[in-house]
Amino acid sequence: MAENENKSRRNFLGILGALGLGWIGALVYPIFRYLSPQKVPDPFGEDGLALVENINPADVARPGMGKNGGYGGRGLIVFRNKSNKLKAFDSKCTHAGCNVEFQGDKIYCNCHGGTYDLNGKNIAGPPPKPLTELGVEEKDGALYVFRMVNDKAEGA
Amino acid sequence: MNYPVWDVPFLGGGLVVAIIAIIHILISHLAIGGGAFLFVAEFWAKKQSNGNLIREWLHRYTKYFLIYTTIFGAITGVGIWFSIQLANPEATSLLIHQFVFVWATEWVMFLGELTVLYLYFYGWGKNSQNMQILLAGAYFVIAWFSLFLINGILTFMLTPGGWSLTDTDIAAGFFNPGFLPSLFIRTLVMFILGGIFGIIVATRVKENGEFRKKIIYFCAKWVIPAAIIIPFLLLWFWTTLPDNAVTLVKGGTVGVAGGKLEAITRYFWLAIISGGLILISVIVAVIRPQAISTGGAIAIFLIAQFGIMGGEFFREMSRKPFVIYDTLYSNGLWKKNTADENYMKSSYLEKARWDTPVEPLSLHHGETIFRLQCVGCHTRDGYRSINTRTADWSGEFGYRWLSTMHETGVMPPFQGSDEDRAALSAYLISAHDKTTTAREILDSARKEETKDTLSVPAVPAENNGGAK
Amino acid sequence: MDKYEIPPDAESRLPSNDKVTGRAARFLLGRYKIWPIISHLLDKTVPHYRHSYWYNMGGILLFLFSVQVITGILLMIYYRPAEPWLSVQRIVMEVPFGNIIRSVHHWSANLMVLTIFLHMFSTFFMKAYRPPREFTWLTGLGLAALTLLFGFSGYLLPWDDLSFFATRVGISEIDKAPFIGGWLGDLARGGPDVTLDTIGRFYVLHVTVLPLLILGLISAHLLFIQIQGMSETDSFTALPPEKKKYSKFFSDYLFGEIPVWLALSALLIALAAAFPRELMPEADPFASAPEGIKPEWYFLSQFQLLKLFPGSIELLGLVILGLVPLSFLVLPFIDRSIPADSRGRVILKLGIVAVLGLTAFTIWGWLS
Amino acid sequence: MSSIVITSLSAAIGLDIIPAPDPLGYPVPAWILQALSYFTLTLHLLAMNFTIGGSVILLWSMFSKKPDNKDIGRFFGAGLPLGVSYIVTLGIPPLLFVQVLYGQFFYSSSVLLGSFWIQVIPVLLLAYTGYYYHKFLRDTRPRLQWLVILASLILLLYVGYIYVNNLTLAMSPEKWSGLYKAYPGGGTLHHGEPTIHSRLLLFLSGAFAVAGIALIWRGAKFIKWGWQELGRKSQQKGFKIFLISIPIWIIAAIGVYFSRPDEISTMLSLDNSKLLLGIGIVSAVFATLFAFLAVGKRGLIFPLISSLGVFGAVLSMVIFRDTVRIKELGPGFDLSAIPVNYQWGMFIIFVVTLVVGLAFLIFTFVKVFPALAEKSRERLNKETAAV
Repeated sequence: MAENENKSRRNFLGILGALGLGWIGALVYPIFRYLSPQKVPDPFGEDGLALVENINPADVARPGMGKNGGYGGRGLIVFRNKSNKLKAFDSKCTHAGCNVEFQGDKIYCNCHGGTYDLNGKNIAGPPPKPLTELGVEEKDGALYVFRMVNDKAEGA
Repeated sequence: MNYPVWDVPFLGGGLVVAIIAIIHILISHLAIGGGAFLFVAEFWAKKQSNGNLIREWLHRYTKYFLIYTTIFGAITGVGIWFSIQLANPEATSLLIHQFVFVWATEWVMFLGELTVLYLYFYGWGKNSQNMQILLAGAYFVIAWFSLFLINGILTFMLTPGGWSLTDTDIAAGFFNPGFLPSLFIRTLVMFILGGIFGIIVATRVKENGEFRKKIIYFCAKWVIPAAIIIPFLLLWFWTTLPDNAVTLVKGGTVGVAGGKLEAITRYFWLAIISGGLILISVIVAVIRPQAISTGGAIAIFLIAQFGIMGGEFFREMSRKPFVIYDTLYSNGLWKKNTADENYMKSSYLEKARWDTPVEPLSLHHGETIFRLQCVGCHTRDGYRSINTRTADWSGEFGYRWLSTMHETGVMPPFQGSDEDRAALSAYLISAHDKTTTAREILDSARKEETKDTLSVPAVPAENNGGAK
Repeated sequence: MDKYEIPPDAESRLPSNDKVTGRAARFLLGRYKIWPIISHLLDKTVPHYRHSYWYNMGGILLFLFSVQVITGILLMIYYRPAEPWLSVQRIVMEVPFGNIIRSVHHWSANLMVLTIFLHMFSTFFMKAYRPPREFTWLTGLGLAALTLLFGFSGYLLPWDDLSFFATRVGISEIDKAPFIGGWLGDLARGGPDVTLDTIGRFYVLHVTVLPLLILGLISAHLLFIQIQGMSETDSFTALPPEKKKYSKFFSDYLFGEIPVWLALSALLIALAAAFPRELMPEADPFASAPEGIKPEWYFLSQFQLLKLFPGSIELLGLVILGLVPLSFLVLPFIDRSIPADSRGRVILKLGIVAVLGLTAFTIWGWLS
Repeated sequence: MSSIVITSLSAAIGLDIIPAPDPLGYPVPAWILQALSYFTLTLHLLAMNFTIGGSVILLWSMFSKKPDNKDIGRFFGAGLPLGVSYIVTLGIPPLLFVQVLYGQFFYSSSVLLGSFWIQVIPVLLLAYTGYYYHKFLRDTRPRLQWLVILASLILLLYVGYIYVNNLTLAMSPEKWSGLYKAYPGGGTLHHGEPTIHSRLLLFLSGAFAVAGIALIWRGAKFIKWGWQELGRKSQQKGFKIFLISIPIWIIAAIGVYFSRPDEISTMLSLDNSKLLLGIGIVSAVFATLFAFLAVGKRGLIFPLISSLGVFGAVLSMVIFRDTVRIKELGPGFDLSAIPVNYQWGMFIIFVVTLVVGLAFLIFTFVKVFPALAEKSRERLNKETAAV
């Protein structure tokens, strides 16, 4: 009899303990919120453009010239291809996230030898996906990139 | 401005009210919950084999209970009333005139409560058991109705519902949206307090392991279920809150000194967490009844005090920026007047009755405005200190901010002419900048306005903090 | 399993073998021969009488310290010694709940200092420092000193004008120490004046050096106490054995303390909610010091005392200030007799004087 | 600029700082509110008189050696905490109705004396605690009990003093702007009001009468139990104490008269003042007469009539006060000028609750009283045995 009571009481206490933990969740929640990262701001301003840092038009003046730079806190490469067209890619390698390098005829990742052609398509090595291409334009002496529409990798 | 201003240095009138109120609310809820507790305990004692032991403990309970509630409960109750008439005569007058007979009825309850409690306590040992049970029950019912009545008025201030100045329907005001949830929550809080008080008294009974265990289990049954249900009722109460309050609790605005975490949010968490702590400490008491000392039991009672502090501050602050929601602003401005542009823009001191003559744009001018519109909530250097809030202000920023402060959702609209605004701004920053005069502020601001036709730019809430 | 024997007297006290806990206990005790320690702890009792409440102080301190550790770690996540004020402002203004976590850290620190004083003086008046507990007392003093250092070093970190000037004033007192004073001061500041370099030093001190030291001292302190058990006042020792009541340390006493700790955490949140620690404008070395600049309350008494010795005799003030901790250090070697003899009673009176003086000077400093 | 002109103007006239009456107006015709406040205020004053008079007698008994004085002291010592709690409870409704009737005056003066007005709360707490301290620790901690009671008594008188200050200031708007300029923090009392002390005395004059009658009731109870001697003694003492209040009342009246002769003349000039005065004096005489007749009799009828007499006397005083107040506030103030938004429903609920509540209380009291009586009887038996 008494034992029975005891047992039921223990179960009761178990349930209560669980609920107590629920209550204590209230105590943990602020810490969770405190630790959880704030939203990363969208690199593109409301005009859809992001300023390219560390690369000025002179660096990519002639075909075959290219350079690593940054935009809105991320890395990118800008280069001028044979057909004298400016191209820009987010330099984050789709394999392990190293920054890729423009090597004139190809784009190469030094970490694991991932290789892309000049349209960002992954042609050799481990990379699973092509690079994220960005639109690029020159405006009053500076380079700006913008999101490519009809780009699968957009937002990655 | 209809009435003179009670200017309490450092504390501020509002905090005086709050301090008295949180003490009173704890005791008054205990006073009711204790009644239910006594009623049930009397029955319980009747059933138990060692009923006399229990009844002896109950007698002790009643003695402490009676002294504590009749002294502190009654007088702090009057104290709230005294302090609100000093801190905000205008609102008090409105409440009194609207609800005078509700209060009168509540008073009948007081009278009954008191008398029945005395009959219960002084009749101890001579009264028949059934008479004691009857008295305890009557005490609880009467006391609970006093809660029922005051609850209507309290919730009215936050959610007046169908009531308005033009249609002062007392029923609509009394049975307002917040009425029921708050009534239920308070009832459960009462039970919790009654139980905790029981635990305190239990730790005073002479060393008798089994008996104390028995009592503490009994008391725990008053606390634990209630503590578990309350969060759900809170969700219900939440739905009745004004949107503005909800935004505030979720951290929608940036206070100048408080950070994204508005005071209201902090108090909300205080209430929630205290609830959890009470639950846990009582579970501990159940697991190890013999371990709980009187000090420990009182500690649990203190947690309850903090929880109530959180809950009541949260309720009070949900009213910001009103004293009576959608009717009377905390700076004595009636909402019905805000529509009238030139009433708002006209010189404030012309409308005020109580101020002394001032020289326009003098520091005294600013101080007068401060006394009339700010000291209701703020002090210069104490609680809700203006000096810290304006520590990084420039005169012009103050001048612009005052005109848009109501956009923060916590401040009422400023009423008064540009001169008043400039004077106040100059006074606000005078703690750290004694050189800038209201005149300069006004002139440069006027220049600004003529320069860009956009007139005074509305400062977006996010910038209040750092802006210079 | 069987080849790992466990002591017979353990057999009787362990949970039965069909329970998981029982099996686990046997598994461990069979391998690690720590049963003597455990049984010692299990048998530990705490005297239960009028003054027992004072025994809670230690537990409270441990609780507050752990709060400091947790909130401190959380604050370090966003604090940047390179741009101290901006990062703290971010914590206060942008990071969700950063404000309340900072305030809790602040209030818990203050309560900790307060409790240290209570703990120390209760120990003093219960004469718990007497042999054989000299080293418990000494480690305790060390802990008190470290706590004050924590307070002093942490105060500068927000780098707002209050903390900046308070620290300047504080260290300038070190400069006045004879001979090595100037050198010490520069060492503390990392230069002739308080700069971001000082932040570097204080930061490392606050989050690395002091924590390591205090952890060591705490463990020593606790170890001593666990070995020797709670000291008893003369009045209690004098009681006839049947009058003496004890409660088991494990786990009645501990359980009894839990509500107190929970109440403390409620108090901390309440303080943080009602009086959040304000962040003053960023420190500006060129601006004039703000009004009402004062050291933290627990340094007020010392500063007030130093004010009494202006200019040339200031050294004297420092000497007197130095004598106080010194006398505490030598205390257990002077007052040794149990029950207290005449000397012990004199020291008791001196202690009362000391407490009154401390409070008086603090209040005086606070008002002036 | 205009702001100066206007404000200085308002300061100059001084009277248009009287706040506008509350827009909601009265919930029921003014006379109902007045009647309620008269009735409850009278009860409040009686409770106050009991407590004050009781405390004085208790103090005196502490220093007297006679055992039956000690016994009287016990009686009051046990009763005073209840006295205070009923002072507080019965004090609520008059204050409530005064705020409805004269809110704009009352709130203004309260704020003007704010820092004193709020003191009422802590002071009451202390006084109350003191009385309970005496009640429950009288025997276990006999030392310095007299000091506790004396302190509580003084504190209660202080509360009364603050009240008189506030209520008189509420009636003199002409002084407001001056005081407000001088003490913007509300740190002033109603200075320059000559009648305050005599008024206070006037309100207290009933103290000994009520305390005395309480003893007479008690005596009647004893006689009912067949303790002739004890009962007679208690009643004689009660009557003696009762008589003390008469000279006090006279002194107070004279005091008021000489401090404000003009006011007295206005009082007497009021139409129904003669009537009120008459009623007051007649009931006072009745009270005294029947208090005298009650001595030595077991019947409850004499003490009852005597009590009603005191009630009538105080009531007429209260009504008198209020009529004068209205007179003095006029012509600026007129009850009939204030709009009435009827709340009959709520009013009826109140009346019903009041009736039912009182009925229930009387019922339970009658039921429980024998038990209480039995208890005190046993206690007294023990003590008389001890003596």
